[in-house]
Amino acid sequence: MVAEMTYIMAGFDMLLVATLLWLAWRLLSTPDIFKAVVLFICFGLVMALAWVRLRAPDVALAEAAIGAGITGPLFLAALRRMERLSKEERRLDFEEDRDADHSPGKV
Amino acid sequence: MLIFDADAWIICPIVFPLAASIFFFLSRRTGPVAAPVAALATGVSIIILLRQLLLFGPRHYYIGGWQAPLGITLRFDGPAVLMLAMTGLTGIGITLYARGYFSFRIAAPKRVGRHERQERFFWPLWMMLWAAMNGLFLSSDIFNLYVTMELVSIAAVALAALSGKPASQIAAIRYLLVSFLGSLSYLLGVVFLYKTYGILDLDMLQDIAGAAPGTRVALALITIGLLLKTALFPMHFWLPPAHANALAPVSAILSGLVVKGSFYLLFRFWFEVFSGAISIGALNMLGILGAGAILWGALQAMRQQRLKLLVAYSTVSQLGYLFIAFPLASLEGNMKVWGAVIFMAMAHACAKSAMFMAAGTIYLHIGHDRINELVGIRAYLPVTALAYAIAGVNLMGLPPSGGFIAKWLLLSASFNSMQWWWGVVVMVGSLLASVYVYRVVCQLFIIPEGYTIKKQYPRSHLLEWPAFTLALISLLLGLFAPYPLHILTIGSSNVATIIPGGPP
Amino acid sequence: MLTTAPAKYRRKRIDPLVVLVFFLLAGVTAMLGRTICIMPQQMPGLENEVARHLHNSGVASPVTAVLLNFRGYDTLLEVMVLFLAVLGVWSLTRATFVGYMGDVSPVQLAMVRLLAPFMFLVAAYLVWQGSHLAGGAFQGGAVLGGAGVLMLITDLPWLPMVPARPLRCGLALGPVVFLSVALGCLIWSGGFLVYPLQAAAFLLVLIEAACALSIGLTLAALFVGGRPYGELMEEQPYEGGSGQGDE
Amino acid sequence: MSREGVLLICILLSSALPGIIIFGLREESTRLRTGLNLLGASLKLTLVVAMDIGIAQGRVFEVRLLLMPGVEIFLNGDPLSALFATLSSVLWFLTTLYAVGYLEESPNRSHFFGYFSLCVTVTIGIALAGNLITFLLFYEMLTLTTYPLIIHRGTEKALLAGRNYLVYTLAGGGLFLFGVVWLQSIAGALDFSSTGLPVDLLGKYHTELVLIFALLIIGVGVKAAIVPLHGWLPQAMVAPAPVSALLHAVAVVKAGAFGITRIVLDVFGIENVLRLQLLPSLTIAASLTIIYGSVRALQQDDLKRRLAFSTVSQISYIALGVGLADQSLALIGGLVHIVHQGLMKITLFFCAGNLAETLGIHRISQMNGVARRMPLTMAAFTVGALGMIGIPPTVGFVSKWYLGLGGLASGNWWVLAVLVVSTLLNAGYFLPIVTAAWFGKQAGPWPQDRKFGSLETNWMLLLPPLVTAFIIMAVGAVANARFSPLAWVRFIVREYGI
Amino acid sequence: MMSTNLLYSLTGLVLFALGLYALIVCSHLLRKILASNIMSSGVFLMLVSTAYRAGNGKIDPVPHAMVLTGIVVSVSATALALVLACRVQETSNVTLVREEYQHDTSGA
Repeated sequence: MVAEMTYIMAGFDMLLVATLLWLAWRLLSTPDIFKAVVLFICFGLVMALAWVRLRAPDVALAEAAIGAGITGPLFLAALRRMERLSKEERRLDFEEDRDADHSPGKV
Repeated sequence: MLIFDADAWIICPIVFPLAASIFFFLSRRTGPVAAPVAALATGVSIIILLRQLLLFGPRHYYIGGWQAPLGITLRFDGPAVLMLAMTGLTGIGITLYARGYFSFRIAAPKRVGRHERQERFFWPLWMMLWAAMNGLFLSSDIFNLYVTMELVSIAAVALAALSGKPASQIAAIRYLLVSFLGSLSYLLGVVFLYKTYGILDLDMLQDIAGAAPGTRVALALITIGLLLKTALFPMHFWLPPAHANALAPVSAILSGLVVKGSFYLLFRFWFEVFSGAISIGALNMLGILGAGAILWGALQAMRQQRLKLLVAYSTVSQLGYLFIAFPLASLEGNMKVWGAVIFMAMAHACAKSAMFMAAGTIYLHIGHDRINELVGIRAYLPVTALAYAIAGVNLMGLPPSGGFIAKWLLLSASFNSMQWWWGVVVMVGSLLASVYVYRVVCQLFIIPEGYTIKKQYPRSHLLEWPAFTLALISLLLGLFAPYPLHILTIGSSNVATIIPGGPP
Repeated sequence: MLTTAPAKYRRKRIDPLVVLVFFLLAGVTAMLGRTICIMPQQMPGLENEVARHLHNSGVASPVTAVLLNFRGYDTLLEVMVLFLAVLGVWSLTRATFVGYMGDVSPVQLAMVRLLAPFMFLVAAYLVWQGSHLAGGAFQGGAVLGGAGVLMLITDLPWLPMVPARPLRCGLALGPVVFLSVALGCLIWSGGFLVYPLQAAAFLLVLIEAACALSIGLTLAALFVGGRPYGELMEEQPYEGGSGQGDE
Repeated sequence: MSREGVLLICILLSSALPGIIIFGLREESTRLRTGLNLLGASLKLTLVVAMDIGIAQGRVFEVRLLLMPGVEIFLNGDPLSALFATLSSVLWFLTTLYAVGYLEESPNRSHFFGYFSLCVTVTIGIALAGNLITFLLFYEMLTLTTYPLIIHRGTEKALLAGRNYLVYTLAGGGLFLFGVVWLQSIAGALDFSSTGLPVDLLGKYHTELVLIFALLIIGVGVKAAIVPLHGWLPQAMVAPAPVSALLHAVAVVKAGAFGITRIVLDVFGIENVLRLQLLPSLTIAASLTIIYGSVRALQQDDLKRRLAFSTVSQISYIALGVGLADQSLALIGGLVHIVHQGLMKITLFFCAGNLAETLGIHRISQMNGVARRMPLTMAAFTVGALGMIGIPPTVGFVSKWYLGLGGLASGNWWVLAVLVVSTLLNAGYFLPIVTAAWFGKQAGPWPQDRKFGSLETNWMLLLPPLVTAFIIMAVGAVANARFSPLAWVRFIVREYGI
Repeated sequence: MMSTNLLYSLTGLVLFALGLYALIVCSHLLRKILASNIMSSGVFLMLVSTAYRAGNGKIDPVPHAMVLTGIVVSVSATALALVLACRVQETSNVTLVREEYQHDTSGA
């Protein structure tokens, strides 16, 4: 019985770990940033599951609340903002004093 | 039942600026008036700590009353107090300068709202950063160090982006990502340590840490993380744009103080906590990177066309000296090398912040910082020009500056440990430094025939004198070397046994 | 919508540098993995220490005890980190997101009206429960923050009119309470963050409640992503990113 | 601290404090500035003379200050330092007077006189240094304080000269520092002493010591302008005349030569240097420099440039004397030349400055008949020139005489040859100037002609060269008197027991 | 058989490495920020797995507290980074920090 439990747990562990890794891989490699953010929220939720599995309910609660409830929306908001800006192209004119800046990309 | 423990002074350098930060956030308009008071209070508390150290020796302070493995311990000993003194001195100078800086800019008719906003956010951010720096130097708990480091870097990033220039924001986000990466690498190292020993306290780790596989890996991860934050060549790429594009007081903070924090930790980790786990090869590796930093930073500084970038690259170069100390410390007595490192850090903090302040003052007055067009500054900013020159003397390592003492100690350590090649690097570095210092000083001090001052601003003492005072301190530091070196020996565990000076 | 990098940034051909990075990382990871494998698993940590002192901490939940009492200093600094994040974000930009995310359907509105109070309740419960079970200031704060986000995206009409000063006070409430309690302890029992035993439970709940409120506000403020309009209204309209030039 | 120690500190402060105060003065407060300057100069002169008397009476002047653990700042008044200190303070007094007259209406005088005072402070510091570290400290500071003086005019040329000066001296200073640290790591912190290094080190660290000697000599050789390290000196001529006078006679070049003396005599010790066989190379370098400098001087038309190359040549007489240090006569000749060269060269530069300031004459070809317009100046110039050549009643003769005797005594005939050739060359580049000035015919109007009442030029410009010219004659005439430089040098050399 | 601690530790490590790889290779700022979040998740996973005890053993609460702190810290940093990224795009129109940036980071 105990052994069976262990096997079931081990299988669950494996599944969880595989899901985590797959999600991470997908969200980092998908060309669509929006999709990546959605996957990130999923990743957070699965992570919360992992915390529960590791008997860390406090962390699980925090992860679920912060990871899915705050970080995700943060990313989405940022994405929206960037999108809107890129549509409007350059909203403001920065040509003045342009040369006064140090070249941004330069090491 | 008021029981005020004398030991509790140790938290004051952390709590004072912390409280000041919150206060400045809540009541916006008090910043300019109250900031010098807060800075002064912090400085006084540091002086009291110093006195306590001299009277009673090193101390531990258990926060919450919980002893080491469970709670968080603060500890103050010679090196920590000297670093605190560094933040105190530089911090007061920067605070005063920042007052002058912002009031000067607000007085200018252009974009008043923006300058006011910058000032109002500057004060709480800077105070928070100061508190975190002090916490960093005092903490003796590896996880607590992570939190303080994050505080430092988030505050530093916010400050770096404060100027609102696009370039500064690009630099800031790069800085944020790099320092976040550094923190994570450090945290991973902490995880390895916790996995191996189940302990977070530095002193306890020092007692039990051996050459276990986990220790080495942890040390490597921690080192990489801290090196990223310290901007050792070739991980320095983020530093020059971030430091050069920030507001002048911010540049002074970043270059003078922030990079020292992570370096201090690195040195402490290597030579106090994990002295059993380090290998000669790794030490030499760091030394080589340091040598690379000295030369590369100096060469880049020589090529720059803009004053602030030049000064920023010189920071890269000067940080290299600190790493030359690593291979030397292994064979030579640690005392000398600790002395060199602390001296270098203190002198550089004063000199570099003075330099950035001077550069900022010049920028404010003439509206640009193109080196080739700086002719004649001495005519109407004599104190600033002199401050820059004196700070330059420090970077060149000429006597009687603190930089000279540091270089002397490094050189003599390199000879005594039969590794004279590091000495050669130090010498070449100072010569290169004199080239890039000279480039600017020469421009500042020429007053060509028929030179007229284009635009006369009202004299601002707060813009000129803090920089000058800091530069002077860095210069005179060399004459009072025995005192810091004496303080250094108090309670730094590896140091006490080594007899100072003399031939081997 | 902005989905991805423009074509020229997409990695069509394989950059040798990327390959190098990949192999380097793979090597390092393998090495670290090997170290983990040969390291002793299940080393005893600090659980016994915590258990031994738990009854003196004022709470029943070990995690909360560690967070707020044993390593309370960490948590104090962490609250400061959050505070600092708001400071940083506010210093960067003004709020551009005023909540409007397209048309708000009546269903959504109704749902928010229903959900928000419920979330407040959950948050309060989490904070309360923190002293003996899982939960605490962060979890409660996070739920509060979530409620805040929800309200923000439904564009409740009164939100932009939240006055700045009370908002600032709310944000600073957690840090202020925590810090004053810590300093009060210094005066009361002679040590920084040394809670007097009889008052520990009360003080911890006080700190948790204040922090939860602040954290909720902080997270919502972070979501807004800029200082509210009430902040420093005297600025000129185009300051948003305007000008370099002077410094 | 003993009373003697306080005296040493006061000697340093007597010029440092006026210097610092002068920095803060406003441009217009000329009187106060001049007063401060002269007060400091005369105070310093008095104090130095007091120290000389004390040393002659056998009192010990010492101050020690801990710089780092194991490293001390050590000020020590021994006869050799008294020689240099006295020279510097006497000449500083005169140069200050001269500079006040010279810069009467030029801008940035506070700046100038501030650095001027600091420069002399540092020079005295070099003189009083009691160990290598102290010497190094002041030696580097000398670079820093003289640089602003060189670029004082702020012209393109001055900047170039300043840059070259910095390149040479900082590189030299770097090598010197390197050598000092190396020596300290081998021998520990040693005070200057007539015995030099402990003998047992020689066997153990032979190669190292030779290398260190080379490093140190190159380090000071830069300032002493030994060929091929002399490049900066002729360029530094663009500086105002008092600065040139200071550089050539009192501070920089002299500090280099003094450094060579110290290193050979007091750091290594004559015995050790002989054992390591280091002297021949020094002698050869000095001889080459003497000849080279004279030949180059012959080619110059610019008066100050000619004087500069003459300095290159003359300063190596000191090195030559030290190079023959096993012969007391040669050593005497070399050491006494520290004083004599200073007196002669400062006279010449004062005169050159007078010509430039009053008549705008910069070139030798413009000097025909100038003695009729400025007889006193040219008289002083003639005395200095004759001294340089080594005509008997002047001090130059004394130096050359002793050097020659020493060369003969050591059996190095070629030294005599060098001296003869050099003397001929000296005559070759000075006599034409003198004859042209006195007997030549004025070709046209002077480039400019400033009138100063009944005198040929400003009295503050005229007095110093006359005084130094008088000293040249007087000291040469009474070379054997009790307190002449020569007697003092004999007193020094006796200490080394050669 | 692999113990649970080990499994999750290794997973954390792989997550860290994945995040690091993406942080270095990807050029879009948002992606970089996502990657750093994945990295911190990896570290936290390792830390919590250290605290895990199989069976009924006492759980070590200290790593949990540390992770909670860490999560908050990383949220703060993420929020700041996101706002900064938006600002960077607003002011310079550089969503994708230029390509030399890749070079830079890979030097680390």
